[in-house]
Amino acid sequence: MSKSTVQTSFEQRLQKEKDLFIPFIMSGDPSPAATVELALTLQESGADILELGVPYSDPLADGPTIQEAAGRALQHGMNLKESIELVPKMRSKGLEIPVVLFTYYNPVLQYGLEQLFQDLREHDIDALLVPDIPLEESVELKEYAHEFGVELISLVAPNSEARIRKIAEQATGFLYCVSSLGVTGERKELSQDISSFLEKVKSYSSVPVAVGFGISTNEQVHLMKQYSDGVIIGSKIIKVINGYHDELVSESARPSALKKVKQEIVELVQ
Amino acid sequence: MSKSTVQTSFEQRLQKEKDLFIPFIMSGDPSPAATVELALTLQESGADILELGVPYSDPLADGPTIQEAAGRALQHGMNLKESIELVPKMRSKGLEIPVVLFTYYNPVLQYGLEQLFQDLREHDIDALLVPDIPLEESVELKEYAHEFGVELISLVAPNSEARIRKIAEQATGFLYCVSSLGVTGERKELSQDISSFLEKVKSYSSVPVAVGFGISTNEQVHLMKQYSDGVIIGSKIIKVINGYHDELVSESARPSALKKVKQEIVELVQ
Amino acid sequence: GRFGEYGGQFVPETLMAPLKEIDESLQAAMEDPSFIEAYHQALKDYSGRPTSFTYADQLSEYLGGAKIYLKREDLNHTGAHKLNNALGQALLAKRMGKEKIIAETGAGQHGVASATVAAKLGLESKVFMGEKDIERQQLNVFRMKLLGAEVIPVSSGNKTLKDATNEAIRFWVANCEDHYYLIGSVVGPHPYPKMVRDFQRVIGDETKDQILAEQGSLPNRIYACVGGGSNAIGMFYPFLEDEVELVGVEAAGKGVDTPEHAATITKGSDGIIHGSKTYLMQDEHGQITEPYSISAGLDYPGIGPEHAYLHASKRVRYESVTDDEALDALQLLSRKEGIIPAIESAHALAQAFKEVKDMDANQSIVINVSGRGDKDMSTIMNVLQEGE
Amino acid sequence: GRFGEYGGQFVPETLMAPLKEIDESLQAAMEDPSFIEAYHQALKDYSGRPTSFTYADQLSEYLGGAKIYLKREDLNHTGAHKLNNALGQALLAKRMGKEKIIAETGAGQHGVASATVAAKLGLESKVFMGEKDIERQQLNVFRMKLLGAEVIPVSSGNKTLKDATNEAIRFWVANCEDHYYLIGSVVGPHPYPKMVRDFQRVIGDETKDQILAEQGSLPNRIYACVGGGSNAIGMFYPFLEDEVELVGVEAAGKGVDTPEHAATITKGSDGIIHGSKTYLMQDEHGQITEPYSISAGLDYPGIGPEHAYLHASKRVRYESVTDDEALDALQLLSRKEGIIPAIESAHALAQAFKEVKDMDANQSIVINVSGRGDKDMSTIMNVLQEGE
Repeated sequence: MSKSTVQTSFEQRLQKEKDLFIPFIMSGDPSPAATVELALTLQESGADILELGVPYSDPLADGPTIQEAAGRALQHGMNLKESIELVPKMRSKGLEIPVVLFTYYNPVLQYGLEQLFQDLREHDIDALLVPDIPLEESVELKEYAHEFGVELISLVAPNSEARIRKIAEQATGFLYCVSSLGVTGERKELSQDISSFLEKVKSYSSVPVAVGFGISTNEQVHLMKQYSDGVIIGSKIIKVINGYHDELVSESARPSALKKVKQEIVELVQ
Repeated sequence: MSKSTVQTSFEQRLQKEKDLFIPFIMSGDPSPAATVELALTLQESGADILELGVPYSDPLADGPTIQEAAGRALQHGMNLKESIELVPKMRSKGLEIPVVLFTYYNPVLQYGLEQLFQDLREHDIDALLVPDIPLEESVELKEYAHEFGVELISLVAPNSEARIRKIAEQATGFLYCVSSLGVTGERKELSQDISSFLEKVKSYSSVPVAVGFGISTNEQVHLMKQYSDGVIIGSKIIKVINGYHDELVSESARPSALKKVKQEIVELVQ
Repeated sequence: GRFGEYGGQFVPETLMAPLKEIDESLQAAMEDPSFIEAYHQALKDYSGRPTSFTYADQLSEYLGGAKIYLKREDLNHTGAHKLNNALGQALLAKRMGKEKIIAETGAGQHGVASATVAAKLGLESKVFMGEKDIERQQLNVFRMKLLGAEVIPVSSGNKTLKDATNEAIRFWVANCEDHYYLIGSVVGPHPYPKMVRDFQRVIGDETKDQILAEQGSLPNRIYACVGGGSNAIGMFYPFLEDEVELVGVEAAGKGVDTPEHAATITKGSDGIIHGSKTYLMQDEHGQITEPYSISAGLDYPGIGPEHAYLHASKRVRYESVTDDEALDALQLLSRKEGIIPAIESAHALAQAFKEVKDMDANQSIVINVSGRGDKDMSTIMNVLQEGE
Repeated sequence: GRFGEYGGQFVPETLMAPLKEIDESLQAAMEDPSFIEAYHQALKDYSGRPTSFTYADQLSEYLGGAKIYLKREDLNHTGAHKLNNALGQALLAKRMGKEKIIAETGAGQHGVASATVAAKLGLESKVFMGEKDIERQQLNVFRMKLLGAEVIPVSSGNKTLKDATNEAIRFWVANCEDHYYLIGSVVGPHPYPKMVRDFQRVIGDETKDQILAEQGSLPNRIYACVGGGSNAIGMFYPFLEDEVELVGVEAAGKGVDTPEHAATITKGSDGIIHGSKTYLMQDEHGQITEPYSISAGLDYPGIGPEHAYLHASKRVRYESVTDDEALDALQLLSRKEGIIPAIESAHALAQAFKEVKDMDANQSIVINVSGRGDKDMSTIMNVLQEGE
């Protein structure tokens, strides 16, 4: 693990290393302006890290909820560049938690790797998560990440087996543990064997270990927090937001909708 | 040629051996009663031999006009047995010319060969023509024909070539010369080479040589009579008859329709 | 030109000359090694022969009883055994100097095969097809036109195969000087039944080699469907002298006790059809009746005269199978072996499936899969979805 | 797992384990003579290989120029080269102890091939298919169901092939423990592009033997169409080290200067699709765009990574052909050779026909007829009749 001796912005901004709540929202869903406000609402709701999704035409790792959110965002013309440009707006309104940009690799390639990391840095984005880049394909990204002081978030899955140690040992920022095989989305039951998997991951990792994929109830949140350092919640939050779609789009109705979003999220994670 | 020394009824009834007019009608078209009257009308119009067709479901050698006549007759329930039974009715009304029954071979097989020839004899039918029995398949028919004193009429075609002599030499009754390749039906032009073909046929035949297939105008009739001993007219006559279909079916309108038929036919052959 | 009392040349006088010409040309061709070589070369390089011989392991296990082998005529170019014959006859036509061929077709399979070989050999082709069949088989009509054939609608009679055949013969009578009539099955006047058999026996010849290579012995039984009967005779002929039970399977349509079937041998009687003495379906007056089968290729009121002979001489056993039984067999083969057979071939399969269970595991049978089922998908889809 | 800079494994972490399992099993299988034998035995006894090698004499004469040979993948069981790969992978799945396979399909050809091999090997199969394609290809959907496959409608994205592939991958991510994902072309993450190529190289291997037997020398050029590119790579691979010009032909749809085409190499750029780095059609933001071609089999926004490499290294020349040119070529082959090719294959034919006239009579070319055109009849009928 070749960690920089200088603290990254991610580490600086992360207020704690336990009991983390990491929500996922999709840039531009339901509108760019709403996304900025939603980021602040999530911070107010107790979010420790914000995972900001970039919509993609072919989101291989995502279930229907996030696919549909991406579809809506794409229809509004959202893209990687505009997604990045949302973050300074969030910061100027008071967002202090670390922001992880979540994007598939193809838009990154088109954007240009160096340009991307430079822009991440310049736009106060602290980390990058590319769901279709496994460890073996991440060399180039890692080099840029190191150069620009951006954390590259890794994923580890129950079937990563021999690779769990390798992935966990080189993880930076936090380590994203996939709770079960499959794509993102709500699940009624979470895998039984998750505790031993998480034990193993934690034993190798020097950064917080958060669990994602399928967490959608307060009960699941509490269960997962027992075994890990935090929870990542995506599809459930997208659903909550989509419940107030029209109000969030409307500038006048937005404040009251944000309140209701906050209330639902607090109930989910408290 | 193994001709019986006793004269057959065909020979007895045939009044001349030159300048023959041999019309074809379909039994049961437009009705059995009309067929009987049409036979007499044709005799009055100068017919020397009557060719009486039996309708068949699959008339391979016939063109559309005779196919359709067969179709109409079949719809009225006409069949080989009933066709045979028409002839005594014709005779009782004064028909004196030889009658040739024209039928495909399959109905004959179902009827039974011996039964058929016995019935032909008993019903004053003088000859049989089976268009799908070439010389090579006619052995059995010939034996019965000889036994029952019924003439078996043979066909010969321009492409019979080496077989022309064989067919012509064994012909009985009259020899049916196909004017051109093809099925029955009117033709605008008759084959150019027909005169040399007919010359050849006549040189081998000891019975009258008549020409059929495609004769439909007075001009053609006269042309063919120059080269042969007579003409067989089928499709054209069927058409004339069909022109008065409804009147011929009606008992009251029939006499005047028969007069018109007679007039047209006389104009055709005189 | 006879098979016992069956066969012959019951045709208008005008056809005797062209039939003689074909007979003589055929004999010369069959004795000419260069013709035989060209025929076999075309089968190999163009039609994909030898066709596969597939051990149906899943099906054999599922049904229990004898081992089931499938002769895969479905893998021929254009999807059925039809091409074996069409290629042979078209090569003969070309050798005879004829530049135009005519053919009849029912569902369009032989029409497609004829149009195909005509294209490949640079011949003109006319295909006679009943108006009712043209309506029902628009895709095959289009396929023939794409191959350059002229499709001639036939409006006489019932406007189906029998009438198309009549009309093709009529056209040929008038145009036999420059046209060759390419008959699609072992029917018609001599020498057609013999010729088509000789061009189809490659099926049985290959099968014999293949099963001997596979198990070192001949099969106990062989099954093939019979409409006109060309795939069956092609399969059976090389085994006639062997101790192999041969089973021909006709279409029982909605049942042989209903008026709607095509079980010529089971329910027909002696007669003449399309120039040949054989079994056929007819009424008491000798009028040929219209057959019925879900399978357009078995929907023929006659049967090849050699089959009539093989039935009369008891060398081949003839059975019949209903539409429903054939559909079941089609589905079973699809599901167990990944082969969707033609609905024609499914008749042979159905009879074999009925009988194989009573056989021993050390016995074996061969079923001729005469064609592929792609052409039947619409029909089957409609029937199965109606039944749902 | 790379072809130059192309290929790789750009997949969610969860798929790394099953990909590794496949890679290891594949290596072991390919070194096991009994596996190789079973694969080749199945190709021969079940799929009808070797497929024919046809000298297109009529066409060669008509066009003038080089001799034209056709590799007849249309004669494979189920009508295209697809089965070579499906059989190989299904045998591998069975060897790995997987009893369930999943597959994606566009027009249904690979779906039918997968359902077919699943039936033959006694495996369960699920085929993912876009709802729009299900609507357009009802007969193939029915065919798959008849073969026992479960067809799973995909309603995400544009509801076509790309989305079906995404959905199949998603399902596999969640069910990789007992499911084998049978990819239909030389696309996807390592080891798929290599594996599919190795199961398709039988096309080129046979072609090499056949042309050497025919003329004693290699051809001057070989043409194959390219969608994902499996038939092309299967044909080209054994010739890569030879002095033979190789030409891959993409679908130019309504023209490469319109938005409606599928000419990935001609108009695309580097990127990631379905787990692999390759050329693809995308907008300036890296969103994958929907391709268009009259041919459902070429209508794919990516291309196999090995083709990207062969293009970059200039070993293979890539050209593109419009819908109209392909339709003309389809008609010409039908009329001159009696072979109705798949509209996919017609793209390769069209490019060859353009170029062959400028070649010498002592030169020769081979065109891969990757599939038969039966499946395209409705499409072609509609297009040609509209044009009338």
